[in-house]
Amino acid sequence: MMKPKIAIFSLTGCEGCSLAILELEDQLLDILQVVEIVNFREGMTERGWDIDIGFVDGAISTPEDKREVEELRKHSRVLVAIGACACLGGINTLKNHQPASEYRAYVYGDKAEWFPTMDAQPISAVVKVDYELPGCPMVKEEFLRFVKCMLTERPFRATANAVCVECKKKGVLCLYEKGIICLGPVTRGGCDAICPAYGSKCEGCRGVVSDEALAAAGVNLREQYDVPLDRVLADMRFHGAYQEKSLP
Amino acid sequence: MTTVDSSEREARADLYVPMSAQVVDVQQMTDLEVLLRAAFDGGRPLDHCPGQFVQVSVLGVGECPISVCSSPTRPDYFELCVRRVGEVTAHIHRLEKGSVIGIRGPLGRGFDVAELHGKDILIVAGGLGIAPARSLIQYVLDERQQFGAFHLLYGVRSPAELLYRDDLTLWRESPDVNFHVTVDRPDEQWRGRSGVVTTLFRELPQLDPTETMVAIIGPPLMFKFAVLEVLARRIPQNSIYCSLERRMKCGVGICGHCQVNNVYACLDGPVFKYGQLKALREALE
Amino acid sequence: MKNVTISVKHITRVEGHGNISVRVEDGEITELQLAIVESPRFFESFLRGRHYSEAPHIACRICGICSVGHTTASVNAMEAALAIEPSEQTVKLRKLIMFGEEMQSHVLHVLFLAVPDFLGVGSVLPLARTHPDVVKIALRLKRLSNDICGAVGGRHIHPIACHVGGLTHVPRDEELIDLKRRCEAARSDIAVVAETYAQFKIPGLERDTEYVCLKASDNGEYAFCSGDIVSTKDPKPTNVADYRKRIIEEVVRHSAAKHARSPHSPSYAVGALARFNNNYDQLHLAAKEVAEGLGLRPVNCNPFHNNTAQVIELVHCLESAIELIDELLTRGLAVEPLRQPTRFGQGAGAADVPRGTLIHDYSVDAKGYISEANLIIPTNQNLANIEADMRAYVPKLLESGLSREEMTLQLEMLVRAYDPCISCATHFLDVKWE
Amino acid sequence: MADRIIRHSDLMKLVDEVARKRRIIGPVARSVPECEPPVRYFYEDVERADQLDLSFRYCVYSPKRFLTPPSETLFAFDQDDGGFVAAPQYDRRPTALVGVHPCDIHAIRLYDRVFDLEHRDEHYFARRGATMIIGMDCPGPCTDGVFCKDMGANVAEAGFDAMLYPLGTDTDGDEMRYAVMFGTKAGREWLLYSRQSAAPNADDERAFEKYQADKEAAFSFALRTRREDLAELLGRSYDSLLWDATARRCYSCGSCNLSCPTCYCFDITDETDLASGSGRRWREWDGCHLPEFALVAGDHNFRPKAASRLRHRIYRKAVWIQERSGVVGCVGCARCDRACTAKINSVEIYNQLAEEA
Ligand SMILES: Cc1cc2nc3c(=O)[nH]c(=O)nc-3n(C[C@H](O)[C@H](O)[C@H](O)COP(=O)(O)OP(=O)(O)OC[C@H]3O[C@@H](n4cnc5c(N)ncnc54)[C@H](O)[C@@H]3O)c2cc1C
Ligand code: SF4
Ligand code: SF4
Ligand code: SF4
Repeated sequence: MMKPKIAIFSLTGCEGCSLAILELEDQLLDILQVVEIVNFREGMTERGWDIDIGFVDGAISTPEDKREVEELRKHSRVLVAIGACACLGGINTLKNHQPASEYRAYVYGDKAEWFPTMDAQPISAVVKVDYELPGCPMVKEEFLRFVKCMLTERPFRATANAVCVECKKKGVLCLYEKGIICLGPVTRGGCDAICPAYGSKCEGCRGVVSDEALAAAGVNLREQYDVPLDRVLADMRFHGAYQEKSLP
Repeated sequence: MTTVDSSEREARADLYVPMSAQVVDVQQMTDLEVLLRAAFDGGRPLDHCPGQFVQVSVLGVGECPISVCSSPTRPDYFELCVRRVGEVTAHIHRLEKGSVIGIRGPLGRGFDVAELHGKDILIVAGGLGIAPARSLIQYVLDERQQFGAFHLLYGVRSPAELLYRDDLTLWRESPDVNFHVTVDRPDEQWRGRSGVVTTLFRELPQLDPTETMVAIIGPPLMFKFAVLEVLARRIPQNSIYCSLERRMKCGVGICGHCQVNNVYACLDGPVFKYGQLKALREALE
Repeated sequence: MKNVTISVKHITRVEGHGNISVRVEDGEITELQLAIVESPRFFESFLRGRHYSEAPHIACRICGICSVGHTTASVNAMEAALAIEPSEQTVKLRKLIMFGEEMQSHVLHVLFLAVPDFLGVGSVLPLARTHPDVVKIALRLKRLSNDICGAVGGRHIHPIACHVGGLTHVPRDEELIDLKRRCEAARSDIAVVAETYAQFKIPGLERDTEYVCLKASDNGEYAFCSGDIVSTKDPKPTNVADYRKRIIEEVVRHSAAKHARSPHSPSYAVGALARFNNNYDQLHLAAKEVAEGLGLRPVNCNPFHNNTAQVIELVHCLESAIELIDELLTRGLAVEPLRQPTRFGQGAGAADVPRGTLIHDYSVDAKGYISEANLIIPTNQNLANIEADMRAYVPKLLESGLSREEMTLQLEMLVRAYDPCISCATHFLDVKWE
Repeated sequence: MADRIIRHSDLMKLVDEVARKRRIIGPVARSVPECEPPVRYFYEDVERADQLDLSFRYCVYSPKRFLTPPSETLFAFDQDDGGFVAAPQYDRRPTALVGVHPCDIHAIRLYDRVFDLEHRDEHYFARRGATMIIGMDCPGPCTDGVFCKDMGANVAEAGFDAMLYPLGTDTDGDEMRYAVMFGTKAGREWLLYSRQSAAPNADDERAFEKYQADKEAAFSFALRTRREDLAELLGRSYDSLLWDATARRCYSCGSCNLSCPTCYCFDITDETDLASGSGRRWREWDGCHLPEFALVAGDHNFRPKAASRLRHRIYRKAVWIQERSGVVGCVGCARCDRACTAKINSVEIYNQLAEEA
């Protein structure tokens, strides 16, 4: 079998997802045996453009991002969005809820015009994306599983289950028992419930698991819990998982 | 005598460990369906009953339930007809003559052949339903003297979907079976009958309600219509067999996936009597 | 060579997107820029309106490499704004996670990003073939430092358990014992790193520079998690609350990242070398020994020695982590409730993160929502200084008669020596497809 | 009649003795400052008896993970062109579960049946066979919402090696004393010949009788239907609108399934190494409330709606499992109800159905 040529790119984001690949310390050398990395600015100087699988982290937030991702799409046989920014728009979308003139002026003052920007979007808003590996950061074990699937020509499937499944498998005390509104029940699993496992509520970085779960959240938060809906809505916007103005 | 070390013995005793079998022949029947002929090492027969299934493993990919489509009267091998629909079945399609697959089974409850003996037989098969039906068809033909009249009705959507074309010719010409086939949507070349499978009931002579056993195997909608035809001929509910498909993982009644109300398709079925199914609200939904 | 144009689009092996452009005409530098072309990210804008408790978890998303550093600066600032006194256990755990952070970042920078230059290859990947032992050591050290962060925060990138008011999780004893054992075993790995590093030829570039960092006032520890602002030009400590007296930020056209100057210099440097120069006395003994071995003494003004200082800090962090783990094991750990605000107001806090002094400054309204935010990022503070270094370096390079390619590499190495973290510094993109 | 009487400190010594040969799993207190009381109990591996807290009221999760873990390898395989070799993997580490409440003992008895109904699951029995169970009786309901008495699971007569009954503190000191009943020979051997425990005297017998009587009084029924009548009740309720009405809240998160001590459904997956053909087949907990539990190729879902899944779970727990195995399918521990963040409550469901009927 030919070694697939892999490239890793970053748009608007923290590059934590690319870094997560380097953090597969134990498997990194094995991976390098079976794939060829042809383009990875954060880690290497060489740059190649014949790409089997292009991984992209970061959101679209400037006209340049948009142009770049369109180019990437052209050069990559398979394009994979990695991380919450690329899959959902991520933390960058928080600015979308403020007027552009305001958020620009706040940082760059009267020089704001020097730095073009636009509402942050997931890359699927601009180009066709073949696979998404969400998470903030991307779950490196899922990345590894993805690479294995590609190497063995098996389809990659993301779980359809909510975070609660992995949380229960780990035997974590549910945060609702501490009176915390955790986003686990409405968030797609695959992260091994790492946030609840470390005592913090799920922040929804892997996106909404299903419309049904979302609808149930709407009902429950109104009828079963005495919580300000705005707070929950703000939580759900944290990683761009949910952009609407109100819960269903 | 070969000695078996303990780990091998454990593997044999383990519910989940497949036995290895060799693919001895592969025949691409249509774009979607392949017919595999497989045999265990050393020629051990599968020892199944018509209507039973096996769990087929492609190691590293997974396992899926597939009906045995050949008759136990042909014990040197067993055959599997596999439609490519997903991950495991796609990998089954890549197998070649000589490939090794994993087999668990035979599993489940097939047709009660003892009960069928001496009876007139009507088999109604729709689409891929012909696969599990075929093991019974072959069985009846191989043990022809044990049965009374034998009617076989087979319907598919289009001529391209017809399976077992060699068999079809054989059956059409055989005096042993009253065989009729139809397609929903004929093409230019099609010279046979067209229409849904229930239209073939017109070809049947009068059935003796006390002496006829019926097997209806096919997609749920086809089953519903066919069962009406059969009931209209006063065949008792417990003389009508059908086969259920559900998601299966363990195949041995533990994992819960194939449960239909309070029965397990893998253990109590896949072959059920209509009388039994009727009580299962989820079965015919 | 009288006329040279150098243009590097997207300097590789740095975090984020930066371009170098230099034009020399008739032996005169007519243009010299380090352009930061990342997308502007507007963290300060969208922090406003969010709940105070979210600040560290939002701020850490500024940068994947130094997310622990941002978390630490953010909780420090927020606790200042809300007048929360963290518990002793919290303070200790925050120190531990910062040791992990400094180590992982320095390992990444020295061994993955900078070393390929010294060995004349384009990345760490070919080293996997030619120097497998070095790569294995690098991976092992990185893994260890990540695991230190993981034990405290849940993971290294965007730590989970670190919150305003404390931590929602504490490491188990077995984890700490295991980490300690691995830290001790890592001593020999770091020795190999130091030996390898000692063989490299560090380019000579001395330029009188002001070095700024935090200095611990209280217990005299080498400052990472807290302290006052000091510099080599002005050692009198300034409270972080008054950071504006020492750091003057301004927007420049060619950079989505702001530039900074001090009252004493038009540019200054922060980072490992700055800490080394100001806090040499507080270094762990073992680290001082390594410094001696590598021939580095304060105050050193060669920016390339930032890498050397990182190797020295690596030793310091490892040894300090071992001692701290012992302390934690003796005192025992238990989950504590998060401490709650005692007021809502304004406050600044800092941490000396791998790349230098990082300052967060928040105001929180009466309902607990952030109303103002200002973040001073180490890389921003270094940008003007890198340009100044380049200005000093280019004539030297021209004199030495290097080819354009060699000169380009030298300039890239200079930028890389600062280990700039451009995501942090904030962004804007310029993509040209050759 | 109790078989033995033992004091707490002696019990701890005996547990430490067991710990020399077996891994010990029992209730451990974890501080949770945000909760009232600020502590929750979990079954965990411990090295010494003093890490256990036998005064626990209930453990958040049942000990099922130690008998059938959230994920476990069924077999490892190696393959080449000529075929494959599969090596099943069994965990036979000698283990003792200490402090198991009657409800969880009933749940384990159910597992003992369902993993050996028509086919014997050696992976379960490898662990089970190596596990000693030391029960801890409940003098009263462990927490709000339980309906173990309704399900006949607040008392266990078998399914343990030894069962401890906390009789209360000594007259002379403040040390807990337990009456002990043996369930198996192993339990008997563990205690009978140790000098740490004593044969009960007449006072002890009276104390034990009083304990039983107090316990009987402490538990009350929560369901409006008797367990024996649940089958009939549900038989009439298949088309109730309650399923839809309740399930509109359901997230399909599966927390109810995964925290239930009697749920044992699983999924099976293969995994290969990066480079070689070797790998493993493993199973992991699954749940009938999860959206894809009954999904097959071609995207047909046999239970596409939360309402049908909720109904399935309730029928299974209340009727179907028992029909098949003869052992009660729900032990009334209310873990599902506590786990449900939508506050879907099985007691409420049963009672509402009873009211409808
Ligand atoms: C008793 C029985 C007999 C069958 N006989 C045949 C046959 O003779 N020929 C044939 O082509 N097909 C048959 N099927 C259907 C066949 O099992 C599925 O098409 C097959 O499982 C799809 O697997 P996949 O991995 O290719 O699909 P994917 O969609 O990739 O499915 C992944 C997994 O889901 C499960 N799954 C998905 N669909 C089904 C399904 N319909 N039934 C059970 N599990 C499923 C399996 O565990 C499978 O491994 C039978 C099914 C049953 C239950
Ligand atoms: S803590 Fe969150 S993810 Fe875990 S079970 Fe509770 S709601 Fe679900
Ligand atoms: S725990 Fe509640 S919300 Fe989750 S699947 Fe079960 S019933 Fe539905
Ligand atoms: S169904 Fe609920 S109450 Fe019954 S055993 Fe399971 S978790 Fe306990």
